[in-house]
Amino acid sequence: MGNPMKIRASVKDGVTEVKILMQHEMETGLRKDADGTLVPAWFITEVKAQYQGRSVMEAQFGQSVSKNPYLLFRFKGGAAGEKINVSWMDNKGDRRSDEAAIAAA
Amino acid sequence: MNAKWMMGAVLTASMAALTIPAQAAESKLDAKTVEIVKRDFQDKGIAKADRVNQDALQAACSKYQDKLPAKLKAKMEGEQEATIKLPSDDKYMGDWKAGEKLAQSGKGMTWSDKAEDPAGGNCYNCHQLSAKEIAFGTIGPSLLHYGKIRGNSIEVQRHTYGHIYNAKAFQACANMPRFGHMGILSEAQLKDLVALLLDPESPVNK
Amino acid sequence: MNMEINQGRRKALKVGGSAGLLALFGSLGLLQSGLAQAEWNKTAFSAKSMDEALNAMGVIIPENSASIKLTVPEIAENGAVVPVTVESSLANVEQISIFVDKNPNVLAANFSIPSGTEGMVTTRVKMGQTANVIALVKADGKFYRASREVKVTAGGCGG
Amino acid sequence: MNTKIILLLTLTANGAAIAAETEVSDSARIAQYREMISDGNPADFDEMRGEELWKTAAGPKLATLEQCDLGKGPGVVKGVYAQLPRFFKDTGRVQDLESRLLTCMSTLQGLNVDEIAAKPFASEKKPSDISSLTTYVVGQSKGVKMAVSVKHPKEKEAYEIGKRIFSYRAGPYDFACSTCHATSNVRIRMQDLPNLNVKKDAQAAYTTWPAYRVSQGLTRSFQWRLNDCFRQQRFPEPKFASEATVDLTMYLAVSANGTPFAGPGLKR
Repeated sequence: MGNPMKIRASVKDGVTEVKILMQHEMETGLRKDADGTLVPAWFITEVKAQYQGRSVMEAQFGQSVSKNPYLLFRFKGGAAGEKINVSWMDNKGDRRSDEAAIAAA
Repeated sequence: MNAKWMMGAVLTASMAALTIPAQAAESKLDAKTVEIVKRDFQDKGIAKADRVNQDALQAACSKYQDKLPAKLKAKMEGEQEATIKLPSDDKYMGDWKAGEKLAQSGKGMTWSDKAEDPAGGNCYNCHQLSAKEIAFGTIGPSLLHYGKIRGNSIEVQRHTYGHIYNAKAFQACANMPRFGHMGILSEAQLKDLVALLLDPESPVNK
Repeated sequence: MNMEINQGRRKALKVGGSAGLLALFGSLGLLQSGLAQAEWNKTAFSAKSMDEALNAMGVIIPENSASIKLTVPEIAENGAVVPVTVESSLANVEQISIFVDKNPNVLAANFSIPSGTEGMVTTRVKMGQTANVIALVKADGKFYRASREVKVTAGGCGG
Repeated sequence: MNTKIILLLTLTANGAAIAAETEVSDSARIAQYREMISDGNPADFDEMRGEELWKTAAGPKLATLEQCDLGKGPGVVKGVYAQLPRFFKDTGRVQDLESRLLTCMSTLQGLNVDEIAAKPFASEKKPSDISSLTTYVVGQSKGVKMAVSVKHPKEKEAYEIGKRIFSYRAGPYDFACSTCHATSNVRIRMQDLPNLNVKKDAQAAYTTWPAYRVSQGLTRSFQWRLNDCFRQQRFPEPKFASEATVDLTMYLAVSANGTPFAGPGLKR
């Protein structure tokens, strides 16, 4: 089970903006540690965001996404107090799912 | 007349009374600073605790915040100039390509460096050198076209070598390290840097 | 296991023209979002060059488009975090992909944009050196691209 | 300053497409980069970790740090960082946040603080509890105006000694803090250097540490900042939370007085 995400969502003029910060090492598999041993690849491959059971964003990541991935997007709809659910899965099969309420901007 | 004189004397005396304790307090703080620094720094890797011990030049520049009184400045610069050892073969132009590599490297002599790792020249940290390297510092003057402007006569070569060897000979409290005097760079490395600055083929002069 | 089968199917479909492409995008998770987790495009994410990546994604030759706004810093103080925003004024944006042409794996991220979600995304990518960041946008079934160079500099004192 | 901000906003709003056609200095470009990464600070995660540690019983005495007095009474964390370092009666010393946390970890939790002080910084393999605790406490002063006192004679003395350490030249390179940080508008390589003798620069620098360091993927404290400066000065290592580091912090913190604290920051 991964570490918690930070999700901030706010609605303004009928558009909800979602900002997600995930906690993940995002190891490329190409980096050597201080002892010179190759650090195995370990990165988030899939991110899904849902609002009221429907998908509002689906992302697939490769090794080039930065450590602690950040994602911002906007969708039509959403109201203050309603929930956004975000989940990710990494290449080792680890998963994490978090929820946040939409705030009024 | 007398009264005036007396008042003046009293004033002078009381001013002295004010300044002397102030100076005493200052030097007490100076002494305490040295004491604290000597106690609170420890060996780590190649950086041993005794590195905080100052030589005369470091102590003077610290005390006067790099603005030495003229007399002291001249004395210090003279002393530093005497440390410069020019190469016995009187040859100064090394390999500018090796010099460029040295100039790019900011490594050397930190506690995370190893004793056997060669130090870099740290040049780009403070100076502009070649036109194509945009990541250059501005703590020191731009050295772009250094040789193009000055030519590369033997006198210029000697001066350039000497300046890198001990910049404090020319400006007592200069920011620039004393690369030769402090044993940071070898004679061969210093020559490579001279070539970087003076060789007409070097990117510095393009 | 699933991935392997899909790879094979993809190869078989590559010659199949537009119908094949449609199926491909399906396999990228664009049409059937429910299947997305099994559909991480290994070939595309392992691609070592732009050609290879676009090939793996079934993209022929995308057009450069002024209707894609790609916002990246001109200079990144550190290659570990390079912010990228892709925004398109095109209607019906279905997919946004971000590439770094000189990275060991050129495809950084792929975003499926469901209807109702705006055609924009911001994320952060790693860059090993000065390179081009390329945005690929699919809108109304067609592919468009935009590209910008980001200079990655030596940070700090280099010690 | 204002024009710089306006320029920056314009750049961000209109995107790089327009930026390319505008004559902008490299420093402005770096500022643009910083602005673009300023949202979504991973230091938040270290704050969360620190808060958890603050509230978790630990050490031989199985106590939390919730009774720790950081200057505003036991348990108060809100706004304390904006008034540190300060003189503490119980220890008879001027202490910065880390030094004070060590005191609490020793007195409240019974932990061996020498062990903690010997390895105080996080590495990519191992997080640091004292560093996360610091990030948490610091985050509770966000927006609070810096108001570090030099009223107590010991505070005044710490400030004076810190000022002297700032220009203390030593080591094989003859460097002091002042070598890089006592001139305005200079940079090392591509990075602008704050002139820490100038209030505006000191404020901008001091109030954005601790910071998540993008190049290291770790949140770093002010003690770490000083430690790494001394490393690059080619000095030996300053002992963690020692008087020398606290005094230097005092000098810099006082120089930052009057502006709201803005950390934890996000840096290259």
